[in-house]
Amino acid sequence: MPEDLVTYAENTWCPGCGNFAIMNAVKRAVGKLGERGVGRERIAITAGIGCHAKIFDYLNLSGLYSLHGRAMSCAQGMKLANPDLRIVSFCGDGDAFGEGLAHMMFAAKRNADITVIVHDNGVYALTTGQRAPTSARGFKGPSTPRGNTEDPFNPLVLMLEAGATFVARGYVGKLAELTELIVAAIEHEGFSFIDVLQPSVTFNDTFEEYNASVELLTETPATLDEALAAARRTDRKPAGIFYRIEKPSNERALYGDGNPVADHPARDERLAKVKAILGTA
Amino acid sequence: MPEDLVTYAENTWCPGCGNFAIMNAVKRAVGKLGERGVGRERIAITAGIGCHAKIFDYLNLSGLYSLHGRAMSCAQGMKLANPDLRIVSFCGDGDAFGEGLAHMMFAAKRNADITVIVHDNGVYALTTGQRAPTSARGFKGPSTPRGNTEDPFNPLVLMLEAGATFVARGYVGKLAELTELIVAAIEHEGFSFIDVLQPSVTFNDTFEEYNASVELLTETPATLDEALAAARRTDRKPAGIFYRIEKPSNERALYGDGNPVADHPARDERLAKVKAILGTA
Amino acid sequence: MSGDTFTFLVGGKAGEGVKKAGGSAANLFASMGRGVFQYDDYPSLIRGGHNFVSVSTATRQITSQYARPDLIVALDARSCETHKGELADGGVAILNSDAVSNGDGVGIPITTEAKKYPNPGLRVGVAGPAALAAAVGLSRDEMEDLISREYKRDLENNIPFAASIYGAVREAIGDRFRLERGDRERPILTGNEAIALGAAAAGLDIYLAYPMSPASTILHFLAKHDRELGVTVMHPESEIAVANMAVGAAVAGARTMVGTSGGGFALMEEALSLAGMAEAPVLCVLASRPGPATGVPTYTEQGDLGFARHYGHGEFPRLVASPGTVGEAFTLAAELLSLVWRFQTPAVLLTERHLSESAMTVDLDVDAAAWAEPVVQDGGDAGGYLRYRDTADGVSPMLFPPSEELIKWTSYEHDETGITTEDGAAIVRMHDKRSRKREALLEHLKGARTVNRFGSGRTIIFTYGSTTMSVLEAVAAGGIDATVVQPVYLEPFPTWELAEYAGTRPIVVEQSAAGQFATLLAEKARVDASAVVKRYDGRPFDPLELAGAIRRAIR
Amino acid sequence: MSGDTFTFLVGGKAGEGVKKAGGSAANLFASMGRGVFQYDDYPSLIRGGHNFVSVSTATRQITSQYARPDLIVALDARSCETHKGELADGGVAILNSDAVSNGDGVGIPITTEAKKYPNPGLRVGVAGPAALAAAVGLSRDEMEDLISREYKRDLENNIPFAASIYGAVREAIGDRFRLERGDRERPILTGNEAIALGAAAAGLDIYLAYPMSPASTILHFLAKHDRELGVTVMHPESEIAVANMAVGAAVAGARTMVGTSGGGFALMEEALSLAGMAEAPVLCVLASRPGPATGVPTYTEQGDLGFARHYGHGEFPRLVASPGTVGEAFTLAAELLSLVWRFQTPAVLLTERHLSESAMTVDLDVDAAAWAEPVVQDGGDAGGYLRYRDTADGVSPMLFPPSEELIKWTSYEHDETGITTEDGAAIVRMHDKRSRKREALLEHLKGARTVNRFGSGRTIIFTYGSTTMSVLEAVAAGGIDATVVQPVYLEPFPTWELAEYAGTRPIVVEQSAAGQFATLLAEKARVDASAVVKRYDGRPFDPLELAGAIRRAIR
Ligand SMILES: Cc1ncc(C[n+]2csc(CCOP(=O)(O)OP(=O)(O)O)c2C)c(N)n1
Ligand SMILES: Cc1ncc(C[n+]2csc(CCOP(=O)(O)OP(=O)(O)O)c2C)c(N)n1
Ligand code: SF4
Ligand code: SF4
Ligand SMILES: [Mg+2]
Ligand SMILES: [Mg+2]
Repeated sequence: MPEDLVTYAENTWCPGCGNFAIMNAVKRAVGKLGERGVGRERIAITAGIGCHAKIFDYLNLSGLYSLHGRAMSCAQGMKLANPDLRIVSFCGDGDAFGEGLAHMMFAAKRNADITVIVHDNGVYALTTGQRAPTSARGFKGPSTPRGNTEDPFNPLVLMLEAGATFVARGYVGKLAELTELIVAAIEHEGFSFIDVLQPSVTFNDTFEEYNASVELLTETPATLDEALAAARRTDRKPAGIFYRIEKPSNERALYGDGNPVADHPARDERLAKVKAILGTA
Repeated sequence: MPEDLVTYAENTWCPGCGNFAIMNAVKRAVGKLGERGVGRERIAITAGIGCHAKIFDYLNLSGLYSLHGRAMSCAQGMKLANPDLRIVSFCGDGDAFGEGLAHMMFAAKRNADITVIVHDNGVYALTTGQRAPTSARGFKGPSTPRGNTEDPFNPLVLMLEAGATFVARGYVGKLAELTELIVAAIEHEGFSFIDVLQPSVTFNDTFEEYNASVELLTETPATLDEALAAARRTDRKPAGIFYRIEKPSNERALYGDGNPVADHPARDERLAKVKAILGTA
Repeated sequence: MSGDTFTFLVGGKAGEGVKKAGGSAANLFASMGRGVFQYDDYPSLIRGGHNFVSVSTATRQITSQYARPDLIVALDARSCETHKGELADGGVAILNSDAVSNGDGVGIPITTEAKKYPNPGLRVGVAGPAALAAAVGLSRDEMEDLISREYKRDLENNIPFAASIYGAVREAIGDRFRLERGDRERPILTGNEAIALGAAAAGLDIYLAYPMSPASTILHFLAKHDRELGVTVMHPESEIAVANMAVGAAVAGARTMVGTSGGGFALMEEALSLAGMAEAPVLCVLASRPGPATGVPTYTEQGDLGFARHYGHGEFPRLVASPGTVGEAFTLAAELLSLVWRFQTPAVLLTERHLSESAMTVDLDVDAAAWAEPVVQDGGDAGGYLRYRDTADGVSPMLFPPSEELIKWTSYEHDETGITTEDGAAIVRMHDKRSRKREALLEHLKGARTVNRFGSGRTIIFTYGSTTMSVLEAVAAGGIDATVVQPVYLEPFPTWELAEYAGTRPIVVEQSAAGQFATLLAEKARVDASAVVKRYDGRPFDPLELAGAIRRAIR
Repeated sequence: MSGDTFTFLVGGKAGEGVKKAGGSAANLFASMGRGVFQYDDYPSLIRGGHNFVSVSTATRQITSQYARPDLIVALDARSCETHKGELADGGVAILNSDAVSNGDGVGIPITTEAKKYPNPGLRVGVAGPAALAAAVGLSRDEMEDLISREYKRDLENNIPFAASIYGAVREAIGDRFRLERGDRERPILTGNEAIALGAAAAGLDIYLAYPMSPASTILHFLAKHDRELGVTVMHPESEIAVANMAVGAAVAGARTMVGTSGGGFALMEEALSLAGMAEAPVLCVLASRPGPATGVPTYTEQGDLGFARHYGHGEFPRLVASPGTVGEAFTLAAELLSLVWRFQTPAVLLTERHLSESAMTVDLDVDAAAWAEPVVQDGGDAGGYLRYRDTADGVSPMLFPPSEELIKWTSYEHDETGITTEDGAAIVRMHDKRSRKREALLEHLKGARTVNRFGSGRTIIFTYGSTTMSVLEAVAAGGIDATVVQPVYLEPFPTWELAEYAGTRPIVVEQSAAGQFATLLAEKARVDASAVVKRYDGRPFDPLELAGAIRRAIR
């Protein structure tokens, strides 16, 4: 586990928070990717805003600390600019399925080649515990003191239906498996999504529940229907890779093997092209 | 068909446009609802921006001509203010599944008691034919002259998965059935969604294709899974009601039989409550 | 303790009950009939870090925290480290000796004491009010009363714990800071609570918001009191949803307010423009924090002035006002809700974190609050209802469904009915109607109180928003012979009230790096500052430091 | 035909090829070496309604359409009705006699002729250039050449159809409007094409946009020429996605531009503030249309000036400039892209529908276009890379991944590395760094051309943006002895260039109901207008009417 993956930023997560495990898994995953030839200098990250997003400051990786709900849009822009980068976006459940839902759905639809790791704690933690899109009906938070009146979204189902080509669920209580999921997601070409069950010990402590209900998938479901069925299970919480298919990524579909940043033209070259269009060449 | 449902606004849809049939169906549906005790004065409408949205000017019904992608948000606000109104929102596929996707998903999730009629022509028509979220891969428009590189969303599937309690598909070539769908949708308490197949004769003329492939559902699928299966069919385009269940609407969940506008307090009453909280009563 | 002003500071980790301890102290002072100002300082995190609450009190109304406390209770090492140098002359620091070994002050083993009971981590905060009670001379019974009022749960553990701290402090410093009683017990409110209650007093029906510091506590407060007040509260999926739902709610007849901070306000711009075109009455609270972008979420700044004054694309009557004190926040929220209903255009109540989240004792005249009433169709109009009837003052009567009439609200340019038009003359007509409405609003404001003046001293000091509280306290504490001028309305800018100052060279005080308020004054009122005293480190001014800066500027 | 200025107007239903006919006329004039200005007028609909194109030409550069055409070709009854009163003295109207029975003009059965061929509905437009060719004295061969160049498909039907119209017109009016040749054939570009090519000339890598009139044609043009130019073009799900993707693309090293109109710009505000904080170079084109809200999508107005100048919450260096002509649109787009890369802050190219969608002949010095270059880390920095290195001019060198260095861009307030801070001193430090960057940008602009002056006449006329074209033509056509002053940069506002006008009482011309530009001049430059000539019916000024208004204002 490369210790140099940590910056000098003071860690302010609550003791026992599930986010620590996600950070550990990411550090290990980066280490493994390094062994496989993807150096940390080729990995760039983005983050939304929330407790989860503090991982941006803690990780010694380059990137952009974005806005609430926009991390995955910024990530797509980075990838579009330089497809040689591996982009990992850290989002909260509020980021990904509230403020930024449309960006997630479209990233999946167009198969943007980014990895989105959702720290799914079922709550808006940093803003002191309001209900999130993944909060259960009845959840009490300061904006819903009598209880949430909405049913939660199922993130896996939404991403599967939107067209994601890699869909997984991880759990902070299963660090080794989570590490492998992250490695696989980053290695996947196309839109990769990992919903990480991340208890917020302060606002939504689901450790016990998840320890009892999370169960590793023995194999990746063979079809979209099977993946959906697994994602819908409520008796148990399957974890692992639910779905993985090959499909051209958005960037390849747009410019094949091109690379806007690497292919940036020399000035003369570009001016010649402009003149050609003007008919004044 | 009540002729007084038409305003003096000049109709500027292209001759042959599928929007005419939607307007006819709405007029008939309003007539039928009137017979069943829901007068036109109790119906309020919103519209997005696009060719579809011009229906707002043409229909002699009160409401709000909203912004691109926000008609369903404005509609939810209207309903929240006065739950005695029946709110019908006219959206384009660009409105509903592009700019306004998140609002649609959340309206379904929280079961807001509004009816959304999507004029699904698979194109951004009013802005001269760019690809829409429902455009096929390969679709050529001015923003994708070499062809759309994204696969389309399936609106029915998204709405089913988001939690819509009434999901239907209509076709402008089946006017009587479309009329019935609209009546049923408005009568349904909770979020009602009708995806209307609406060929744009100018930018995406799908009349022939739909005439060949649209097929009326003989009955409403019994389960969500069956509804999804029907929605996914690509060989034929089933039309009719795919799904309909009972569930408390967002407004009822929030305030039961209350009505913010009707219950608006007298000043004295309100001031007494403020003083009570201040402890200065 | 300068004069009868006394400042208490309690610091510790987030999650240790620091905020609660500060609030208890504030309540104690208020119950003595004293004026209170409570400032909470906390970083954007949930557990750990460093939180402190500073509560200043006097027998008069007091409008700022003071940076140099008379009594400090430091629950952890960091608090001790951070605040040890801040003590006022004659002040005392009570340090948790379990956390600090060699602090300069009275060491009490607070953690050791707390560990005698269950959940010691949650209990340490109780040491704050217990120590304070001892230091200000409450009897043991009075102290127990205080703890019972403030900490309703788990009293069988809290009381003995508090008693041990009380005893230790009394032993160490006696009742060193005996405080006089004030004239009358007043409610303590934060700015956000005042805004919520002010809007409620004006007839608010619906409050919509997406959580964002420092506006969130309006949402929390109204959600908590929704049934009690009869206000419907909802937290939708985003600020865009909030703002557009609000327009929908307003056109259906509900008095509607929304609230957010800079980033969320940015997302509401399009809907505010919709409200401008549709002539829909929507009030938006913009509670600022340091920007740009995510900035510094839990601190204060006045960096959004220009942005706030220019909300929404296109031309329509804009209305922006900012309260100078918590009491004014109440009045102004009611007034603005009433104005948006009178003039059917969106308005912004601009405030900053320092007002939103600071608490003070207030004298509220609830009965004087404005009441929001629509201008309604009187039925006498010939030819049916026209949503955009072209009236003399540009204000068209309202009507809400259900109605037999056709009521068309729209985002497109339109005719009087509300049907889309692209005709040149029709476009001009509606522009002119909206312009006349702006004129009517301006005329109304000319007859209203749009600028506050405090004092009548020689030195003229301009300020606005929450900084007003700092300036007033600085002037009082520093004995500065000044007139403080505070424009409450910022758009339209009340130049008519400021004409007398054109050509003067006042001192301007604001919490902005760019000096936006000074620029506004210069541009709109041709009042050029002789000096601009700025602070933009996220912290509110300290009145004594500010008084010094003002004095230096006068020289 | 006043002087050698000639105006051709073709009108008909949307879908009849009116736009194409107008474009063909413009190309014809340009091929004669003449100056051309083409104005397209169309409502927001796809088929039907009333469209017209007005093309004015002269042997000099011409910068406006004229309202009174010399030759009208009316393809339908509505065109005939609408334009019949507009003819210039000596002008001729050619009317489709199949659509109008008793029009005042030369009746030709255009529809009947078209029906001799397949798809008559699409063909009628060809009558426009055919009639024009006859009227301006082209030989039949030249006419056929023109049609072959302009309508490449279906020539076997278009040529005989055109010939019949040509013959009929020649018979009726001869070559009444023989036109002189000009000096040199120039390219014709719309403002949007000029912006697209200007940005491309500066090194644009990525263009992102969501369709919105009148900005859409930048998207369409670049999408059409993407491979040719080597620019990646993408149309994402919303303007919010566009703007945030743009920030992402920029921080990964791509020269990136986005484009939209008022409503979409409103949605981009938060991301622009992000770019301000992150110091990410993003250029945004704001092509205005009449507002507020959806407004009047296909017409023109300058109602977004205040909104555009105050984009994004919080304080950061803002940069807004607006081109006065199509040629300047090219230069300015390149210049702004270069400036955002030099100063690492978002900028806005503000324009209006009148420039975006009008076309004119241009003299472009492509080789003089600015080139966007990042300020890059020179490697000589000790202590590793710091994204927000606190430099003297506030500009920190850039570096892009992949890199061994740690490159942290952020929306939070931060230290030099880019790690979040809530420390007061650190907040001040970054505010000061951004303030120095604003100063550096200001210094740069002081050395650059920020204000255009045309002429040196007695009357001073201030204008900006696309209205510059109208004013220049009005002054030329009206023979007004004037100096036209056009601030190109609007934020920072180039007061240093305008000091000489303080206290003068110029005439201000703008397309706004509120007179925002006049207010800006008064507030920033203390230039108070003696008269503000406004037009806000969605239509651009006619130069002759405007000249009249200016003359009345002078008196
Ligand atoms: C536009 C905008 N709206 C609101 C906020 C305030 N805000 C910050 S984080 C957050 C949500 C946090 O929830 P989540 O994404 O689930 O992250 P968590 O803290 O639970 O990790 C919100 C609403 C913001 N920063 N920006
Ligand atoms: C914020 C915003 N962005 C873009 C536009 C421009 N616009 C108007 S309608 C439209 C899309 C039309 O597509 P759709 O919703 O499918 O309606 P249709 O015209 O096909 O009926 C767009 C992008 C706008 N009005 N507002
Ligand atoms: S509040 Fe919850 S999510 Fe945030 S750091 Fe604490 S435990 Fe983790
Ligand atoms: S462009 Fe298409 S959708 Fe629009 S009116 Fe014409 S046919 Fe209908
Ligand atoms: Mg969360
Ligand atoms: Mg469409």
